[in-house]
Formats: sequence, structure tokens, C-alpha cells
Amino acid sequence: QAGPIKIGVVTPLSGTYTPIGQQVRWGLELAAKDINAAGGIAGRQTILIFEDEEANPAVAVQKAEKLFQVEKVDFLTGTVNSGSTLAVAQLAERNNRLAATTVSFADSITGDKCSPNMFRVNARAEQQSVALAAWLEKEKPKSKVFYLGPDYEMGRSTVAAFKANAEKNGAQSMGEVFAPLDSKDYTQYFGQIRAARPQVVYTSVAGNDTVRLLTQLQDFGMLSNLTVVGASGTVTSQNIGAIGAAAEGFATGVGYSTQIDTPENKKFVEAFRAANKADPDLYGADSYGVLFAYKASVEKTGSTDTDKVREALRGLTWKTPQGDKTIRAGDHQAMQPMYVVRVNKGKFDIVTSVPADKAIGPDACTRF
Amino acid sequence: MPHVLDVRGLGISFGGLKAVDDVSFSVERHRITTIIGPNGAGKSTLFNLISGALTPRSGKVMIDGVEMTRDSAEQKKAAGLSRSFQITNLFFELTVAENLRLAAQLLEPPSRALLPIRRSRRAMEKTEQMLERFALAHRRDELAGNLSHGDQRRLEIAVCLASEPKILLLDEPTQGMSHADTRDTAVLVRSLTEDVTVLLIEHDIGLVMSLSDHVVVMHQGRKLAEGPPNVVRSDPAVQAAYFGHR
Amino acid sequence: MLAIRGLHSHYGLSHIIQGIDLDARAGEVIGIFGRNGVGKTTLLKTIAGWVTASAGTVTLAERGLCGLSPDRVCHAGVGFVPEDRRIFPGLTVEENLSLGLLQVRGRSRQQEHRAIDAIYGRFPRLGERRHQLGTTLSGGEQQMLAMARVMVGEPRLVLIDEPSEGLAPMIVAEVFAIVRELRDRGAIVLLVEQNVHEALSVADRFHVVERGKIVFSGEAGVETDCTRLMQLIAV
Amino acid sequence: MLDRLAVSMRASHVLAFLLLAAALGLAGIGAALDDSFYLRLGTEALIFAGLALSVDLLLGYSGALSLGQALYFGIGAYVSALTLMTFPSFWLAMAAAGLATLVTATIGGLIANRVRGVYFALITFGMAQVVAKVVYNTRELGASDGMIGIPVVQIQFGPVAISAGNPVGFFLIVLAIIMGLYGLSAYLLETPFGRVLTALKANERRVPFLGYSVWRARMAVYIFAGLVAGLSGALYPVLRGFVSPELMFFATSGNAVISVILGGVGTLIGAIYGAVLLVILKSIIGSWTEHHLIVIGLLFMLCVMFLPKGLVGFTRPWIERRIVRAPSQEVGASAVSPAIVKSGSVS
Amino acid sequence: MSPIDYLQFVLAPQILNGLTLGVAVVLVALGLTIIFGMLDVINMSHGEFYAVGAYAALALGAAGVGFWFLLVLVPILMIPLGMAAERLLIRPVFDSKDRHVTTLLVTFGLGLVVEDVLKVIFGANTQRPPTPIPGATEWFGILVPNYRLFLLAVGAAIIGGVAYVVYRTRLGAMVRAAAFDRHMAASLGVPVSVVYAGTFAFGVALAGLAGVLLAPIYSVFPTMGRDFILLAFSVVIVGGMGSIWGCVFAGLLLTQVQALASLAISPIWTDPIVFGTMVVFLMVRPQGLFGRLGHA
Ligand SMILES: Nc1ncnc2c1ncn2[C@@H]1O[C@H](COP(=O)(O)OP(=O)(O)OP(=O)(O)O)[C@@H](O)[C@H]1O
Ligand SMILES: Nc1ncnc2c1ncn2[C@@H]1O[C@H](COP(=O)(O)OP(=O)(O)OP(=O)(O)O)[C@@H](O)[C@H]1O
Ligand SMILES: CC(C)C[C@H](N)C(=O)O
Ligand SMILES: [Mg+2]
Ligand SMILES: [Mg+2]
Repeated sequence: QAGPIKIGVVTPLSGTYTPIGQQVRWGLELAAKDINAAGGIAGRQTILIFEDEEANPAVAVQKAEKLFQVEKVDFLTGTVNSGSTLAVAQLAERNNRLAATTVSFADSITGDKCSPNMFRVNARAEQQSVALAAWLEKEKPKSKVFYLGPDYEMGRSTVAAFKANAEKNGAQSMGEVFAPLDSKDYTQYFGQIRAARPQVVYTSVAGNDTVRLLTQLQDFGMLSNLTVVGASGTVTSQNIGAIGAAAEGFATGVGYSTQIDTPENKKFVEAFRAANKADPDLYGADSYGVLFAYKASVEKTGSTDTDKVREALRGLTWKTPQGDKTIRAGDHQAMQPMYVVRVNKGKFDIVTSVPADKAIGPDACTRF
Repeated sequence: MPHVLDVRGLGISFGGLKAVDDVSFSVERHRITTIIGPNGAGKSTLFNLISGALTPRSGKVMIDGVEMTRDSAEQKKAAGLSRSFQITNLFFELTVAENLRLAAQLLEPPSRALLPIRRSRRAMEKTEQMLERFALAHRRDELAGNLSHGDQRRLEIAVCLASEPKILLLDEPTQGMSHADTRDTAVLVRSLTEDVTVLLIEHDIGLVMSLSDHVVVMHQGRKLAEGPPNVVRSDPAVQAAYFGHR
Repeated sequence: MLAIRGLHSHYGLSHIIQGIDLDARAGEVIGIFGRNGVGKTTLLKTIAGWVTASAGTVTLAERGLCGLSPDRVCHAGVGFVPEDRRIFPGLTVEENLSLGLLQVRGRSRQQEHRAIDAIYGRFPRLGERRHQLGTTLSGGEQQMLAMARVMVGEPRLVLIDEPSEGLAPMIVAEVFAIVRELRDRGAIVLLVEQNVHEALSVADRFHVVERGKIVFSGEAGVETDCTRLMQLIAV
Repeated sequence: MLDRLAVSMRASHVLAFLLLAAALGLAGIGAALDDSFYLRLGTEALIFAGLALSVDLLLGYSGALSLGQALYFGIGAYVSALTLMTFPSFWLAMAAAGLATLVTATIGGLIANRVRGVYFALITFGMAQVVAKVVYNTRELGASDGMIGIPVVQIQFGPVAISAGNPVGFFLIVLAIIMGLYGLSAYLLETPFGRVLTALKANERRVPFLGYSVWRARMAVYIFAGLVAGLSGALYPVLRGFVSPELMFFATSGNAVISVILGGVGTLIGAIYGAVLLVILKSIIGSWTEHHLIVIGLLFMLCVMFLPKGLVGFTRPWIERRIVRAPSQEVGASAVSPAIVKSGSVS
Repeated sequence: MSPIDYLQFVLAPQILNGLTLGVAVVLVALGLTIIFGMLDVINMSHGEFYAVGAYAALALGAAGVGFWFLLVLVPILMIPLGMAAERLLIRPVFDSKDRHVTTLLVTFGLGLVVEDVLKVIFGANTQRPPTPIPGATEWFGILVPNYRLFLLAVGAAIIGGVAYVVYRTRLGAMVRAAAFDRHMAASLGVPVSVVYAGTFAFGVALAGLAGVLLAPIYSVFPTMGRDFILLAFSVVIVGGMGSIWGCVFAGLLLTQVQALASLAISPIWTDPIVFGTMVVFLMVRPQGLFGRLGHA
């Protein structure tokens, strides 16, 4: 059939997750522009249809249903909350359409709650942890680690993944604490942290929460003899400015950095900056990449038929600014090279990297 | 036969103030007993204690010989005690007829509570009867809050009577009524005694004298005197405390 | 000094005050009588600015009061003691009283204290209960407080709605003594009362209201006027 | 003889029939066009209308503002979800949810009915907050991710079965249930018990002196409202196939309150109109602009300020006048006629 | 760890940090309790006014206005904003029967609008003004940032000042009278319109001041208004509406409950515990710790 290809985007455009939704939007818009400029997907123009999910799974599902049934989108992406992603995955199955997340971390999405109709092109908690834990072992062997995660499934999942990897590498766990989302004052956990006398703090709080956590750690003079590492969403271009000096030395395992030294990435960063007056972060980059995966598989099969595209996506390898990504057929999780990046003078420097196959971790999906 | 209402050593205090202090008296069936006393003597507080609006610190309230001191207002109401309020206390956002019917609904057996209200014939009839009797029929669908003060006072009494109580406590019923209405109310109260025992608080001394069978005088929370109207009136202590020297 | 001309007012569509004319000189007590629901309260509320007049004028000492907000009316020298007393809940007796001081601007703290103390002197019971919440006072005490609240100011016109309502004879006498005192200070008092006999003992003149109009006016001292009054209000 | 409330309720019924007719029309059109999104959106709107209805029962009649009604909605949803996942029977899920909300609403009522006014609003808010957080932290209930995998059930009506996945069929079932709940609520208000509820709102302190237990009346209406919310909530997972703790959050309770205000407090049918309108409005405005908060916020403000009685409160008097038809008494004339006390008429 | 160490390094700092959070919450709750307790208006947009204050501080600070000057300037700038909000939104619905509900909704709508407008103007990303008073002070091995000490002191001064105005001046009585009975208050000479607008604006200005003071600690972003608001409402209730001392006491109490529960039980249960505490308080003492029933 002719006419444009419609991509539905259900992402938070209001509320706490707005900054993430914004990166998703910018990444996708840039990708659509680039694709359309180069002749579209299989010769068809690509249009994006955005819906605000308000970081609420109930809203996400309703909006996703609208995109599937009224707009008849061919493909859906954008969900940020792991809860929304899981609910949308189920909806995609019931509507026999495909969806992908470019943000959610929770391992369960491509693990025990995997769905034949859901793909993940970003790095899950496990992948982030492998690279970071390996680096940590080299940097600070046998270190004592304290974990501070946000109190929801993503937080638990990231902490659990990093803990397992770090302990495998010989680190010692000194305690863990989960702080409610949007905690105002992290100083109330400092007592516990101090008491545990760790050398390293691992955290997976995100957005505004990170700003508070790191600046409060700094105010209380706790950063001086502490290495802070974290999940890839913890410090990003959206909050690094507000964190300021407190971000110095923060290290994370991530699938993307603006410093990746390839022509593709340079071009991408430049275009992204020009369009949005901001640096892309992992969400922007992963969202940019997802459209190319879809393009590749549609062009391979020559149709947008769900089953055919699914088959094409499984095992697909495609090019992104981050390098080549491959979707593992067994659980629909993208494999990608993982980088350890560290904040130095307000910028992320790549300090080491782990090849895609080393980072991916076991396939825990049993549904297909 | 026990007294219809018996009050024994009733007392309550607010902070340090003994608003009602060791008050005892009995009310004879089908008689009009009036409580008089200066402002702040504790008359309304006494009503509050009897009717269950307040729980006494000490003493007893007996209705028909049954002790009901600590029973709630609705339990006392069920035992046949109805009261009016000194400061008009109606359902201002409901119409006159609805005010009355709410009270009259009590006449229906509880099993009707979940049947359509149209089936509550008795309550409907009682409402109509009260509207007629208190000359409020032409205002039946007016909101109670929009009535003039005097009309509200009449409605207040009507609401109390609509549930056919055994004992009626009226706190200054004629307050704010015109002369004509006051006179009519007196006639009404007198006519009630066939079925009802009335306990009255009044300041209109003419009314008290002409209406009461028995008068209780309160002063500073205590009972100062008690007796037939003219005896009480000539009591020098009452003269000093209540009427003032004129 | 007080001149009311052709006053009309409405509640929604109901035409309550239907053309009232009334005059009074300083130091006069004017009784306003009538059966329930004829609009006496509404008349006072219209003067006080609670109800907007739909036509007519009210002039007090050359100053037009119609269309002014109630606080402006108050500052023009009008004190109002409404029928349900309207003691502020949650405010103590003293706080209730002290609000009455607002009518007069520019008094020193000391003068204000003196005004309050004078009130406590006249109503010892209010003094005793000065720190109690105003609404926990007995009915009579509340009436005293409502009158006292106006007396701490310097009203030139006092509107009093059924002040003897609910009061013991001794206090009723006290209340009417206050009315006299206000008159002696040179204030005009518009006194709405059901207690006609007592009211006639302080009033100089009176008007009978029916259906929002004055149907009869008389002098308190004139026997025939009083007889006519009793006929009119007692059916 | 009709009283004011009865006339108003009749006017509400007229509006209810209009809604019913419109809904049936929509179902027909939807079926003809093979639409499923709008039918399912309509179904969701009706489910939230049930929640709004329960808020209006409390607010509009007994005068108690519940800021935590989503608690019972959520409990209904979770219990229904858990039941469906172990034993996929629609009616069993409804029964289980109903029972669970009865029990929890009784407990909640015992707590909340100790206070009134603003305090009631806040205590209900607090209770919902506590339970929502507990669910949010409980991994057995899916914690923050919620639970997915609730099967699409067949809804048995004797020998016939309708799939919950059939948009028209399920829409009609939900329509029937919600309108049934509306009918039941409306009926309740037409009984003497219902009148005691209206008295609570008008002047609670006077009620005991008329011989009715305030506590009992408040408990009864609270539990009934909880049940209405719970049964509505039980429908949610059947429709969407998942539950998440957000269903219990303040936003859900708040939306229900807003629906009631939008539709008209104390009209019952207004709650339903309000909820339907709000769900549809949010869906439309959300797609139209990302700054939908501004639009919705302005809409609330304008609605409260210029339609203080809500949409139904605004239109209903018009219908009422048509119902009464008989010339209403001239307010102006009667108000000025003095109260004529026929001498002797009282004796 | 020895008990002494536990006391020194865990418990004592925990209590102290709870205290600064407590002062922050009280600062936000103060304006809320004044508007709530006196005007009987539930201002759901209070948090957004707090955000406006913070953004104003951020923007003016970036334009070179000094922190000390901001402390005065921002509250003053908030006053016309508060007056306008009162005039345009609160006044028209103030006399409706359900003042609680209508004002709650109107201000809720306002909050939504303000939040989105802030996002449009300043962007969605988090920002943070520099800490005005850097450095930290050490006591017995406990390190306390100087700015937090400053916050404690300023917070105490603000609370004292507000309490003076409300309790010791006739202004307080005028406001309460006007809230209870507009007509009667006016007839005693209370300029009711001015009083309403003034009280509301005062509460708004306090929210703005809290925004200036707290921005360096808690950072600035469009949804920051939702941050404190739930806790602040709980504080207002537990303390008793309109009661300044109740607000202070409850603010410090609830944050200590939170701090200690987070230590003794688990941080994830602090929210249920804090709100549970509120529910229990409401059941046992619905008028609040210092409040009076019938006051609102
Ligand atoms: N809730 C309360 N708190 C404190 N004091 C109270 C309370 N209720 C009543 N009082 C005090 O108790 C005393 C008795 O009041 P009560 O209302 O019973 O008087 P009363 O005899 O009815 O007077 P009146 O004839 O003026 O109505 C008064 O001094 C009053 O101030
Ligand atoms: N808020 C209102 N809305 C509509 N009508 C009202 C309102 N208040 C009073 N009325 C009507 O206006 C008329 C006059 O009332 P008003 O209170 O002035 O009478 P009044 O002469 O003071 O009577 P009373 O002696 O009973 O106090 C009455 O018929 C009353 O029902
Ligand atoms: C905030 C993001 C970094 C992660 C997202 N909330 C998730 O659940 O996976
Ligand atoms: Mg009394
Ligand atoms: Mg009157």
C-alpha cells in the first residue's frame, strides 16, 4: 500500500518525566527528518504521531490504543515508565502490532515479562551493570559498595543487576536503601551511608532526584572520599547543568555518549544540537536509532505486516550513531557495545568499553 | 406511674465554669413546666444535657422511669423526646415541606426506610397537617433559609411537633415572633398538653405566668426555686436574681 | 439628619422594600414595628449596605449611603446590631469587641483600651468572659456583646434588630437603657422590636411596616397612635 | 405530590435517558463502522463515571467530600484482577471485588466517619495515600509496575456468552452496570433513608434531634459509595487487561471529584456526564496540544466560575420547569404577602 | 558500630537533617495554613506559587540580582500576583456554598496552568541557583552545611514574624472575622475586599519566599510545586488549620517521624507511615494539635 508510514509515540510530555519525553521526541523527530530526506522507508514518508502518557500506565494504554486503532500506526514507541512499557506490550499483542521501548530499564521487559510484540533497543539494567562493574573492579578492586535506588521496579532491577555483577567481580556490598520517588531530602539516608563506610555508592535515581542526591552529598562533604557510580539515566544532559560540580567523577555504564568517536555520531550530535539547542543523551540517541531498525526491517520484508516485520527485527543488525546494534532473537533485547563514561569538567569522557556480546547477559525470556 | 421526665443532680462544667450544677426536678405528665432564669443561667445547657446534645458530667436523666443519661440524641428522640433550639436550627437549604417531612418520617416504621418515599403516607399527611396548622402552606416550597425570622421560629416548632413527641422541649419558642404569633403559640402550647408534656424556656414573663403549671428558676447553674408560677414570682430571691428591682 | 427617600429593594425577584420614606433627627429613637416577614430586617439590611437598594436614597448627615459597601457605610457612622447577633465564631469576646473599634479611625491604643474597659465596666459579665469564644456565650450575653461591639465605636446611626429577643427581663431593661444611652450621645436609633411595650418606652416616634411599606406613623407619647399601633400589629 | 428533590431527580432521569439513548446510538454506529477505540474509550469513561457517581453520592447528598475514593476503585480493580488471573470468571471477579470493597469500606468508614468537613476530605485522602503506597511497594501485587496478563474473559449470561474483548458487547454490559448503579443510587435517594442523607448535608447537627443516627446514615452511604466505586473499579482490568497503582493515586480520586463538579454536584447523572466528558476531553485535548495542562486547567477554572452548578445543574432547571408544567407560584407575590396567621387556626 | 558512634554519626545527623527538612516544610506550609485557616480556602496552587518564587529567584539571580536582595524582592513581586489571583479566581467563588470545594478546584486549575507555563518559559530541565552561603560547619564530627544553618535561623525568624502579625495584631482578628462572616465584619468597618486580597497575597508571598530560600537546596523544575504540597497539607491538618504554632510543631514532628522511620524501618515505608500518622491524628484529634474545631 502507499501513503506515509505512521509511527505512534506515547511518551511523557507533562509531569516529572517531561525531560525524558523531550529527548525521545527530539531523537525521533530528527530520525524521521533524516529518513524522509533520504527517501523515506521503502519509499514512503514517515510521520510521527505523539501522545502524552503523563507517566501513567492507564493513560499510556488508552493513548496507545488510540494510535493503534484510530491512527492505525504501523509501529509504536516512546514509553518511559517500565510499567507503561509492560502494559503497552500486552496491548500491542492484543492488537497484533509491534512496539519498542527506547528508555525503560527494567530487566523484566525483555525478561520474565517479555512479549513477542515488544522490542527494546536501549540497554537494560543488566547491560549497563556489566560494563560498569568490570570497570569498577579495575579502578577500585574489592571495593565496598553501598546501593541507593529509587523505590520502584526500575530502581530495584538496576540495583539488583549491578549488585550481582559487582559481587561477581569481588566487590563487597555494604547495604542498600530505596528512596521514594521524588524524595526531597536524601540527607536522611546519609546516616546509613556513613555508618556503612562505603568507598563506592551506586545509585539509579534519575532526573531531579539525582540533582538533589548529588548536590546534597556534596554539601555534606561526602563526595570527597567516595566514588559515585550509577545507572545510565542518573546523570544526563538534562540534569548535568543543575548538578554542576557535584557530578564530577560520576561514572556510569551506558550505551551512548556524545564522545563516541565515529563520523556517524559526530554528524548526529551536530544535527541534534542544531535542531534542539541541546545535547542528545542516551534517550535521544536510542530513540533516534529505533526508527532505523524499523526502516531496515520494513525494507527487508517489503511490507509493514506485523509477523513479517517481527521476523525481520529478530536478529536484525543495523547502524546507529552508537555503533552497530543487534536485536537478540531470543528476548528482543538489543545488543550494543557498552561504554563506561565518567564526568570530567562537566562532560562525559569515555573511559572504557565492553563489546556487545559481553554485556548482554543471559536470555531469560521463556515466552517465545 | 413514674414521672415522664426526671432530672437528678445534673451537672456539667466548661473549663472552670459550672454551667449546670446539681439540678434536680421532675416533670408531670401533660403539664407545662417552664424554666426561667437570667441569661447565662444554664437553661439551654440544661436542655442540651437532657436532649443528648451534651453528656452530663454528673447526675441522671430518666425518661418514663428509664435511665437515659448517656443515650444519644437519636435514642432520646426515639423515646419520645423532641426539642427546639434557641437559635433557629433548621435545614435551611431544604424547603419548608421537606423540613417537616424529615421530622414526620420518624412516624413510619423503619421497614419503610428503603421503600420509595411516596409510600410514607403517614409522613406525608403529617407534613400537610403541620403546614396547615402553622400557616406555612403557602410557603411550602420556599427554602427554609429564605423565610423571615418569625416564620422560621414557627417552622422550628412545627418540625419538633411533626414527629408526635411525648415530651417537647421548647427553648424560647416565641423569641422573635410578633404579638399575634406569640399569642397563637401560647394557645397552641396549651392545646398540646392533651398528648404532650411540655418543658419550656421563656423570658416573656406574661406568657410564663399565664401558661405554666410549674416553674423552675435557675440562677448561675443552680436551681434557685421551684413551684407554681405566682409563688415563684413573689419569691424575693427570684425577684432579685431575675426580675431586677424596678 | 437621616433622610430615607423612596427606598426599594429586592431579593432576587421578590420585591421586599417597596418605597419607604423616613426622617430622623440626631438623638431620636425611631421604633419600626410590623408583623413577621414584612421587611423590617430587610429595611435595616438595605441601609447597612448588605442588600443593595434598587431605588431611592439614604442620606446621613448630608452623605449618601446607597450603593456604598458595608464597610463604607460603617465608616460613615452607621452601627448595626443584626437580629441573629452574628458573633464571630472562633474569636474571643475581646476580639469580637475590638473589631468594633475599627469604626473610628485614628484613636490611640490607650483610647481604645479605655473604650473597651468602659464596656467591661458596663457589662461585667463580658469582662469576666473576655477570653472565652464569643459563640459559647449564652443568648443574652451574645446580645450584649453585639450591642457592645457597636458601642465601642462612635455611631451616628444605630440599626438595632430585635435586641430584646431572648433576654431575661432584667437584661431587657439593660438593653433599653443602652438604647437610651445611645440616644443621649446624640445617635439616631432605628429600633426594630416585637416587644412593642418596652420599645415604646424608649422610642420617640414609630412607624408600622406592612408589605414593605410604611402604613402608619405615630408618636410614642400619643395614646391614640399607640392604640392604632396595637390594632395594626396584633391583628 | 412532587417535592423539589423528586422533580430534580426526574429531570436527572430525563438526562439519564438521553445519555442512554446517545450511548446506544454510539454503540450502533460503532458496531456498524467496526470501531473499537471509541467504544472502548466510552467504556473506560463509563467505568470512571461509576467512580464519579460514588463521589457524588458522598458529596452531593451527604455533603462529605472524599478525596480518596480511588481507594475503593483500586481495591475493586486489584481484587478483580487477581480473581481473573486465578479463575477467569467475570461474575466471580465482580462478586469478589464487591465483597472486598464492602469489607474495606466498612473499615474505612469506621475511620473516616469519626470526622467531618475538611477533615473528612483529608482523612479519606490520607487513607488512599497509605494503601496506594503499600500496593506500590508490594512486589506480590506487581509493585510500581502493576500487573499485566489479565485474560480476556467470556462474560456468561446463562447460555449466551459475550467476550470482554468485544467492544460493543462489553460497552453495553458496562453501560448496563453503570446505569444500574445510577438507578440504584437514584432510587435510594427517593426513600426516607435518602432524605436523611440530604438532611446530613443541609444541617448535620440537627439530624440526631429528629431521631436519626448521623453515624449510621454516614456509614451506610459511605459503604454504599465504596461499593459503587469498587464495582466500577472491578470492570477496569476486564477492559484493559492490567492494573497499576496509579489507579489508586490522588490523580484518580481528584479526576472523579472534578468530574462531579463539571457535571453538577448532587445531580448523580451529572457525575456520569462529567466523567464521560472529562475522559473524552482529555483524550482529545491531549492529542491536540502537549500543553493540555493549560487547557484543562483553564477549563476547570472557567467551569467552576461560570457554571458553578455544573453542566447538569445548569440545564436541569430547564427540564424541571417542563416537568412541573403547572404554573409555579409567583415568588415575588408570595414573598411580600405577610404571613397570615389565621387566628385560632393553630388551636 | 558502637552505640556512641551510632548516636554521633547516624542518629544525631539524621535528627538534624530531619530538622532542616522540617523547617523547609514549615516554610511552605505557613502560607498554606494562613490561607486555609483564615480564609477557609484550600489553595491547591500553593506549590506552584512556591515554584514561581524559585524560578523568579533563579531568573533574577542569573540577571545579577544578589541573593539578599532576592529575599526581599521576590516576596514583594509575588504580592501583586497573589492579589490578582484572589481577585480573578477566588473572589468570584468565595461566597458559594461549598467554598472548600470550589476554591480547591479553581486553585487546582490554576496550579496546572502555572506549572505548564513555567515549563513553556523555562524549559523542562532541572536548574539550580548557586548556593548563596557555601561551606560547612563541623560540630562533634557532624558536618552541617552553612546554608542549612542559615535556613534554620531565617526560618525561625520568619515563623516568629508571621506569628506576631497573626496573633498579636488586630489584623489577625480582622482577617478571621472577615472569613467567618463577611457582612458583619464589613459592618464593623473591616475593609473586607482588601483583607481577603491581602491575606491571600500574604500567603502567596510566603510561598514565594520559601521558593527563594529552598531553591539552592532542592533545585528548580516545573513540577517542583508538587514536591512539598502533600506533606505541607498534612502538616497544616495535624497542626490545626490556621494555627501557626501547630504548623511549626506538626512540621517538625512529621519530618522527624519520617527521618526516624526511614532509619528504623525503611525509607520506602516512610510515606505510608507519615500519612498513616496524619490519619491517626485526624481520628483522635480532628481539630489538630493546636487548632479549634469550628474554626474553619
Ligand atoms: N460550650 C461552652 N463552652 C463554654 N461555656 C459555655 C458553653 N456553653 C455554654 N457556656 C456558658 O454556660 C453558661 C450557661 O449558658 P446557657 O446557654 O445555658 O444559658 P441560658 O440560661 O440558656 O441563657 P439565655 O437565656 O441567655 O439563653 C453561660 O455562661 C455560657 O457562657
Ligand atoms: N435571602 C432571602 N432570599 C429571599 N427572600 C428572603 C430572604 N430573606 C428574607 N426574605 C423574604 O423577605 C421577606 C421579608 O423578610 P424580613 O426578614 O425583612 O422580615 P422581617 O420583617 O424582619 O420579619 P421578622 O419579624 O420575622 O424578622 C420575607 O418574606 C422573607 O421570606
Ligand atoms: C527514569 C528512567 C531512567 C527509567 C524509567 N523510569 C523505567 O522505568 O525504566
Ligand atoms: Mg439559652
Ligand atoms: Mg426580622
